[in-house]
Amino acid sequence: MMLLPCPWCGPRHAGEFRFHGAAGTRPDPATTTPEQWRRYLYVHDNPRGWQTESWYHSAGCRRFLTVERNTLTHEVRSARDTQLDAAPNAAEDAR
Amino acid sequence: MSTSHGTARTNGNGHARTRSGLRGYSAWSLLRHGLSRSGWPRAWREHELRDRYDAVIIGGGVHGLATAYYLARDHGMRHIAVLERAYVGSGGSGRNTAILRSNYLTPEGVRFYDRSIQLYEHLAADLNFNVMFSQRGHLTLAHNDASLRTMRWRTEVNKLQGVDSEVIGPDRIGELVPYLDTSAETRYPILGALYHPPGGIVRHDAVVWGYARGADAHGVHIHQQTEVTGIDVEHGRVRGLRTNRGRIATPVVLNATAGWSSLVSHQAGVEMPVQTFPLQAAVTEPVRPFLDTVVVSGTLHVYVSQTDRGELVFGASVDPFASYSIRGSLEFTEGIAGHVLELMPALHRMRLLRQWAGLCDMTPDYSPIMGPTPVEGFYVDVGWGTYGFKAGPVSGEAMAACIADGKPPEIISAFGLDRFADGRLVGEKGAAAVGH
Amino acid sequence: MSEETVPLARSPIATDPTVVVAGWEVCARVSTAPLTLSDETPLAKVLVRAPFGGAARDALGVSFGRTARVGLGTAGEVLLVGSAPGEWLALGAPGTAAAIRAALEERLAGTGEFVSVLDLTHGRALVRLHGAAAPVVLAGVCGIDLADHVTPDGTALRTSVAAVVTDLVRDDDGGVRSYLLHCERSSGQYLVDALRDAGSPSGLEVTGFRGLVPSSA
Amino acid sequence: MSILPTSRRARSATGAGGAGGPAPMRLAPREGEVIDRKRSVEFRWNGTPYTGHPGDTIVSALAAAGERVFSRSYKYHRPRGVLTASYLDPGAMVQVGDEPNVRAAHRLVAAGMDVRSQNTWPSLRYDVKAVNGLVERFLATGFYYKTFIKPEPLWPLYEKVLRTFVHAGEIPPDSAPGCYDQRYAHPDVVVAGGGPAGMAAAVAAARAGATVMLVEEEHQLGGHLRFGGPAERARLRELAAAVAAQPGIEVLTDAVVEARYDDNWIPIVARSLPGIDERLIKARAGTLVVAPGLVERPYVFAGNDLPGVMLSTAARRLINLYAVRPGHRAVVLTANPEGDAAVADLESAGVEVAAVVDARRGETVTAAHGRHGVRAVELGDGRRVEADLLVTAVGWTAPTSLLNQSGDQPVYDPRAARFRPDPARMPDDVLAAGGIAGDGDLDQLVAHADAVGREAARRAGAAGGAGAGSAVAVPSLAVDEHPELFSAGTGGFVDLSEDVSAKDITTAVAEGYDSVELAKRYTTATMGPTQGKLETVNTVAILAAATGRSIAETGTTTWRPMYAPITLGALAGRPHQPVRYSPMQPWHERHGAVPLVAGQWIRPEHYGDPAAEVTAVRTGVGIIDVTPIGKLDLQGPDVAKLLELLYVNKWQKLGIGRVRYGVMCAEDGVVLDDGVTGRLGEQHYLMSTTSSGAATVWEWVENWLQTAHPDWRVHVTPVTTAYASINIAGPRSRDLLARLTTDVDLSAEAFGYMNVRTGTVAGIADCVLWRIGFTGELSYEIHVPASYGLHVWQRLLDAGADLGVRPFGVEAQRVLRLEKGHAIVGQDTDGLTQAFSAGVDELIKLDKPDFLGKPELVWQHQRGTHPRLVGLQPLDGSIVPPEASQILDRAGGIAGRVTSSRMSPTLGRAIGLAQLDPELAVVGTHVTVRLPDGSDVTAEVTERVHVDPQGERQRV
Ligand SMILES: Cc1cc2nc3c(=O)[nH]c(=O)nc-3n(C[C@H](O)[C@H](O)[C@H](O)COP(=O)(O)OP(=O)(O)OC[C@H]3O[C@@H](n4cnc5c(N)ncnc54)[C@H](O)[C@@H]3O)c2cc1C
Ligand SMILES: NC(=O)c1ccc[n+]([C@@H]2O[C@H](COP(=O)([O-])OP(=O)(O)OC[C@H]3O[C@@H](n4cnc5c(N)ncnc54)[C@H](O)[C@@H]3O)[C@@H](O)[C@H]2O)c1
Ligand SMILES: Cc1cc2nc3c(=O)[nH]c(=O)nc-3n(C[C@H](O)[C@H](O)[C@H](O)COP(=O)(O)O)c2cc1C
Ligand SMILES: [Zn+2]
Repeated sequence: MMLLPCPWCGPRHAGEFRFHGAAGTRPDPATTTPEQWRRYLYVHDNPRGWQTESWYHSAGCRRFLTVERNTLTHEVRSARDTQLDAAPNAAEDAR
Repeated sequence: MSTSHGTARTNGNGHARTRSGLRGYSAWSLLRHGLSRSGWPRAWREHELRDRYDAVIIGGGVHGLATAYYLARDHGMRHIAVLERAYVGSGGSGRNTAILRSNYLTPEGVRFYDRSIQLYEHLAADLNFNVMFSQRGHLTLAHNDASLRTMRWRTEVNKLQGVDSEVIGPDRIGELVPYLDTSAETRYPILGALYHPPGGIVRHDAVVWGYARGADAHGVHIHQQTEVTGIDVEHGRVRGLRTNRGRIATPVVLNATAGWSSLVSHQAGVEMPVQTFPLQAAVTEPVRPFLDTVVVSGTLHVYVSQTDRGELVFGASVDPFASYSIRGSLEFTEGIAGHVLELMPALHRMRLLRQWAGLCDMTPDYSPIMGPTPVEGFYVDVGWGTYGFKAGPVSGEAMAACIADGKPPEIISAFGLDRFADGRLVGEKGAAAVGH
Repeated sequence: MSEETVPLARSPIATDPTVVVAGWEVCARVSTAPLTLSDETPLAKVLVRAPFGGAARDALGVSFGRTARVGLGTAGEVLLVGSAPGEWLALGAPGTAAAIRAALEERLAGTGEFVSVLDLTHGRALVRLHGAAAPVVLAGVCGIDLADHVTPDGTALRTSVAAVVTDLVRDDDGGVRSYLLHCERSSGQYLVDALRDAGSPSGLEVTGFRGLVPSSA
Repeated sequence: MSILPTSRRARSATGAGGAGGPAPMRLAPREGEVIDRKRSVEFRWNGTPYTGHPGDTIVSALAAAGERVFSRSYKYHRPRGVLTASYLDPGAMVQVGDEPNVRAAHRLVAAGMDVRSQNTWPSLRYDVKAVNGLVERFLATGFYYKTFIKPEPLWPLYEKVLRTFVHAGEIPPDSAPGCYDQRYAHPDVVVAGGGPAGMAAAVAAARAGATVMLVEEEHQLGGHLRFGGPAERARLRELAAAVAAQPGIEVLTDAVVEARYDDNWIPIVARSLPGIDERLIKARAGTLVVAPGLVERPYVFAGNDLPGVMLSTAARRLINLYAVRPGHRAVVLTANPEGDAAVADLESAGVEVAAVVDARRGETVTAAHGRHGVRAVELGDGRRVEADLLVTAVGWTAPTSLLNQSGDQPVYDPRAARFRPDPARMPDDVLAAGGIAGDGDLDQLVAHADAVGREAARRAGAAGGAGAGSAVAVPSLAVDEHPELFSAGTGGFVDLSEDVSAKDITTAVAEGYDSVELAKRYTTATMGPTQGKLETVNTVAILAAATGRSIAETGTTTWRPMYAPITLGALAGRPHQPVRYSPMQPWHERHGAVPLVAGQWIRPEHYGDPAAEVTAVRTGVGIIDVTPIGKLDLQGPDVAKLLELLYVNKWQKLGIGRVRYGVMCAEDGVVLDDGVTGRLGEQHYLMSTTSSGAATVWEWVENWLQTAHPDWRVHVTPVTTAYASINIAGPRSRDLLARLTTDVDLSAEAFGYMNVRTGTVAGIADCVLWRIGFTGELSYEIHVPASYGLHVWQRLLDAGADLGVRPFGVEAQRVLRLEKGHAIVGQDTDGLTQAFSAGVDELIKLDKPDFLGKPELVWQHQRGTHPRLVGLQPLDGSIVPPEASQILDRAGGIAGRVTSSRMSPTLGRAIGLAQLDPELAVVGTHVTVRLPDGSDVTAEVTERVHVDPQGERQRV
């Protein structure tokens, strides 16, 4: 299995992670229509090539990572801590 | 059902008989060719790619070819092309572990797959091509009470649909498969199993070739090395498509491309709840036949059968992440070996010869997506995941009817694309989620 | 059934024969083999959670992936492990968990950050694999590169060891390779069995509780 | 004909088989031989004793004794002998004791080995199934597909007969267990192949500071140098000395680089190790150097599979490594210097070389004749030469497998007459060296390999290897001209493992199976144990000729792992299947608990009499070990917000000291998990989950916190096994607990139902006590610091002896909760059950602004068509319908199913829960339940709670 470059733990065997798929956006539950909601539930990009997706380093730092990965070659272009992206001032020592 | 071929007939249970149109492998021809060892006709011919067809089927797997066969044979459609980017059977149809069964969980599923098994039972005669369907029986082992409960559930639903299934205990299991460790002291003790006698294995390539040959005999053009690169849609209607070998005008397009199907639907602007995951398989060197039954363990994620050549064919569950790679992984072979030895410890000196992978189009409810789409003239027969080979015949029959009549026949009415937006999932995953 | 009057704390790892040390039933065996495995579960284990890299980290003086020995006043010296981003594990002498917890809470109070401190002494199993051949044993169960230039002394990391999620801490002792392995308590016996299995070709022997090696040693 | 080369003769000369007597084909000691003549080894071949020397392979020892047939072929049961004298040899698969398919030309003889030929009956020499040869034309390609079609009912019988033809060894059901090991490794450089190129590359890489693994499939390093002449042997000594002297190289012989996976993840199987059968090394290498040399290619002509037809490398191996004379009178077909060298070696071994057929001069061989072995060879010029040996040296195949697995696509080079790697398509972390990369003399190959080794070290960024330095200039290797010699056009076999003939390939093409992939599958060429290493190029060449395409256009099939077949034992290694135990496990074991495997946990199912355990709880007091219940410690100011999001019910107002039951749904409204959560302090909560859901819920919570609400301040820590959890249940539970608790007021007023306290139990401080009940009785779930779990458990049993306390297991608990109508997630619900079908309608608060899965539940509620979870009681209370029994509607369709079902010891009748269509889900309705034996039973729909519907027993 490929190596995933965890921004915290360094390159680790992909078996240490759990794949959570392409991240979708949650519609506002107050106003959503069934069509919108079920798109969110069931329809995800399925590209043959680069995809931005979510991985959980369950056997390591236990952080959710946002990973750009090529679904054909398994090359990884970037891997970032999802939360640090969302809240940039949470910490400065993410390597 | 419109029938322009004078020879097309269907017997009482809907099973189609051999057509005189199909060049036969009769005893006479066999003798003649056997002695001369030459002069077998081509199983299917090569044709020029026309710029117009009445229907174009994308994907030369069992689904695409079977649909073409029944469309031409039973519905008299004339100008049909099957476009295949590589060689026929290069997708899942050429790389699956060839297990056939109908012991599903939902009534819709059981009925559907049972029809397919019936068609398989007569497929060799129908196609005049021995697909070697070996109905050796199929065992799904239960290692905990939750999966035993699911086995009972499936059994009861099966029986109500007239499908032969029963739950058996460790003693019977041991008799059927003496190599299984049925003692209680193992890490994953075998508590029971769902035994399904009609299940078995088939020579998968032969099914593909038999349908290709049959379709050809009914005038279908099979174009290998022909990749669809775009689909032309105007005013919500299919007009034609583009390929690496030129454009084709057509009012009807069927997407039967399994692992690639969301890419193809995307070309027509149709979104589908499909994710592509690799599924791996492996084969050992041959040993003398000792395993007469297909053995599956959901808890241990492994299935095993022995072919008539003596190899063991292994499969597991899909890879843990989405991918279009069919390179395979070491973890798969390690896992398979560990789990097989857990079940059958005596096999530790058998050698794994080769591993491979194929792409699976997974849907949220582990049921297929079949029928029309919002784009008029654009049909799909996808979402076959890890289980679609067994559905080839019934899908071909049903999709042919769907295309000919413009609406899905009853047997696939539960599997429409619209069920997701409507929240009407067909819970084959219900079994998966409970039984792991 | 035994009438126990003094409550005994027990590690998840079965041992025989046993002695009682600081209220814990521990292994009485003493091995002088060059490669040993000892049950260190009695050590106090206190978990700190705080933002990744702010004032709390500065107050603790240990960043993710590293260890340090830190004096905590009356709680004594602890081995402080940067076990994950925003997570630290303090290991101290048996029976000192409450004191460690108090000392850490006090030390972190000034940071103004959202901090929590939790005593996990009874929630985790802890063993030490000690001896020059320790990396050979670990190479049988764990995919991490244990070469000096990759994981030098003082490295902390979390990974899968024999399929159990484990904190692996390199904590050499007098220049001899030594690793602490820390996992969920209920998997402790299994982890030890897997290590013993992997270590038997290298002559691994079980020895009794060693306790923390102080920084002066 | 002057020479009759049969084993009969050789053996009759020595009288008693091979044992003891002089070995008729063994040569005088030779320089470079790998056998130890001072010692001998006895083994059996088909029951007869034979003698060899340490260092001999099974084949070399048998060949020395004059044997030349080692197996019968796959379909036609033709006799087969030595072809390659290496691991690949398709004719040398034998059974050794329990072990099938042993490579007899690679496996060393060992004392006492019981070696047998495979699937031959009654004997190797007179195999009855060889009659197949007569009907060969009918077993040709495609045969099976065209026959046995009708009559349909006969196919299963045909199939049975076909299966008896399987050509292979056997696995006895009681096969003795093996000993397998695995280890991880992180070498900077892995070198696949220990020939001159591999050795030179390894030394250069290690000199540059890299840690190197040098892996060689044969039993010694050296590659082709081992069976070369004096110059090669001298070079071998030199290179071997350099390897030995160079620190940083781990040499593995009788070891195979099996594959290359993503990011240089490389499995290496190592054999011949002390104490274990095999070890799988899983290496994550910086750089992989592929140096497997070249494989000699067989020539296709009529009779090319007869024993006595062998490759030049095979003849040279037999002569130079094992001092075995491969025959008496030879014809040599040569197209290259290696073939010429074979002529010299044969002569030096006393073989009469009757003819040298030089392909470079346009000469050729058209056929070999004989029945059990070669007797005569037919040459292109029509001459017929009597000989028992035909040695061919027509050229090479590059074993590009590892490179192709790295992304390379081999390109056919007509000048070299072989497919060659395309360096442009190789990833940075893979390099090729030696014969696979090109030709050249030994000096050039070594110089090239030296540069490759240095570059490999650099790319691996090895310590002293100046990882940052500039790229090493790797000289390019010349490619010599090799003749495109594949087939004489007279027939013969293309794939000896699979018995695929040249004719089969052309038949496949004629029938339309004309691409390389279809021809492979139709004929099975390249699908046998050698996986195309010997046969691919010949197959492709014949295919190309038949289709009129070029070899380059035709291409090859896909090379896949494994490089050499690998045992399941080595792949499995030591099983790593974690198990988890509660602190009370030793007690359970001592007290006869029947184990229940529940995921990783091993739990007591019962202690002998589950019904009595139920009664004990209803009438007195029982205790159950519920440690596996998931527990999450939640701290922070925003915990309530989190709970509000996770659960379908409301949490903002939960006071300190209170617990509440909650249900969680996924975003599709399907029930995910359930459990109680208690508030221990202002910002401190303890959440419980189902045992099987603990890990999922933790990840679920982390996901929402980290990706959707990073601003919420909540710390989540799993504490499942920080506590030993014990449920004390029954009317006397308060009495029992009171005896061990000093600092908690247990009175109903002070500590009511659905409350939580912390306190001391049996002298243990910091216990968490919640008053809740899954059993419907007055009960306390106590969570004790786990190290004291056993202590508290024992104290409870001691202290409650006079109260009749008794332990109960999971089965009694299942019954108790069923009597109370509590659903179990995953049993009474399934993967599509939304919350309104789980019997928790009152809990679901659709007026909350948001919670996970809410929109789906709003819609589920609006539709109202969902199944309901109901109670069920068969009218005949003695019939317990098995769980999963189906409930039928009036038309005989499926209207639901029994999800839980037991005999209630409390009520003395059968009770159950069921998922049921809404029309029937009305209390008092009678429904039909179909039992597994096909009979029907009528049951009444009831409330879910069967015992104590008012809940009076637990509110005391
Ligand atoms: C390892 C493995 C084991 C399996 N085991 C079983 C089993 O035991 N039993 C079972 O029932 N099922 C099994 N399956 C699933 C089964 O193989 C598939 O569901 C089934 O073969 C799908 O058939 P298909 O005809 O729809 O698709 P495929 O056979 O995949 O055919 C699709 C074709 O479309 C072609 N294509 C794709 N894109 C284009 C394009 N743009 N233009 C032209 N052509 C295109 C592809 O080349 C391919 O040949 C298994 C699958 C795998 C991978
Ligand atoms: N191969 C021959 O028999 C032979 C004979 C004479 C000359 N030559 C010439 O010598 C040159 C070859 O030198 P070289 O060093 O490249 O090759 P080599 O054939 O001398 O050595 C390659 C070695 O790699 C081993 N090997 C192959 N795949 C392996 C794997 N996956 N794992 C472990 N070991 C593996 C083989 O057993 C072999 O010993 C070529 O130019 C060739 O023409 C070769
Ligand atoms: C049921 C089944 C049995 C197979 N048996 C063999 C076999 O005996 N030998 C072999 O080399 N490959 C065998 N294969 C694998 C094929 O060679 C091939 O790897 C697979 O069809 C995928 O194609 P690819 O490797 O060209 O991508 C088998 C495949 C299937 C589906
Ligand atoms: Zn990480």
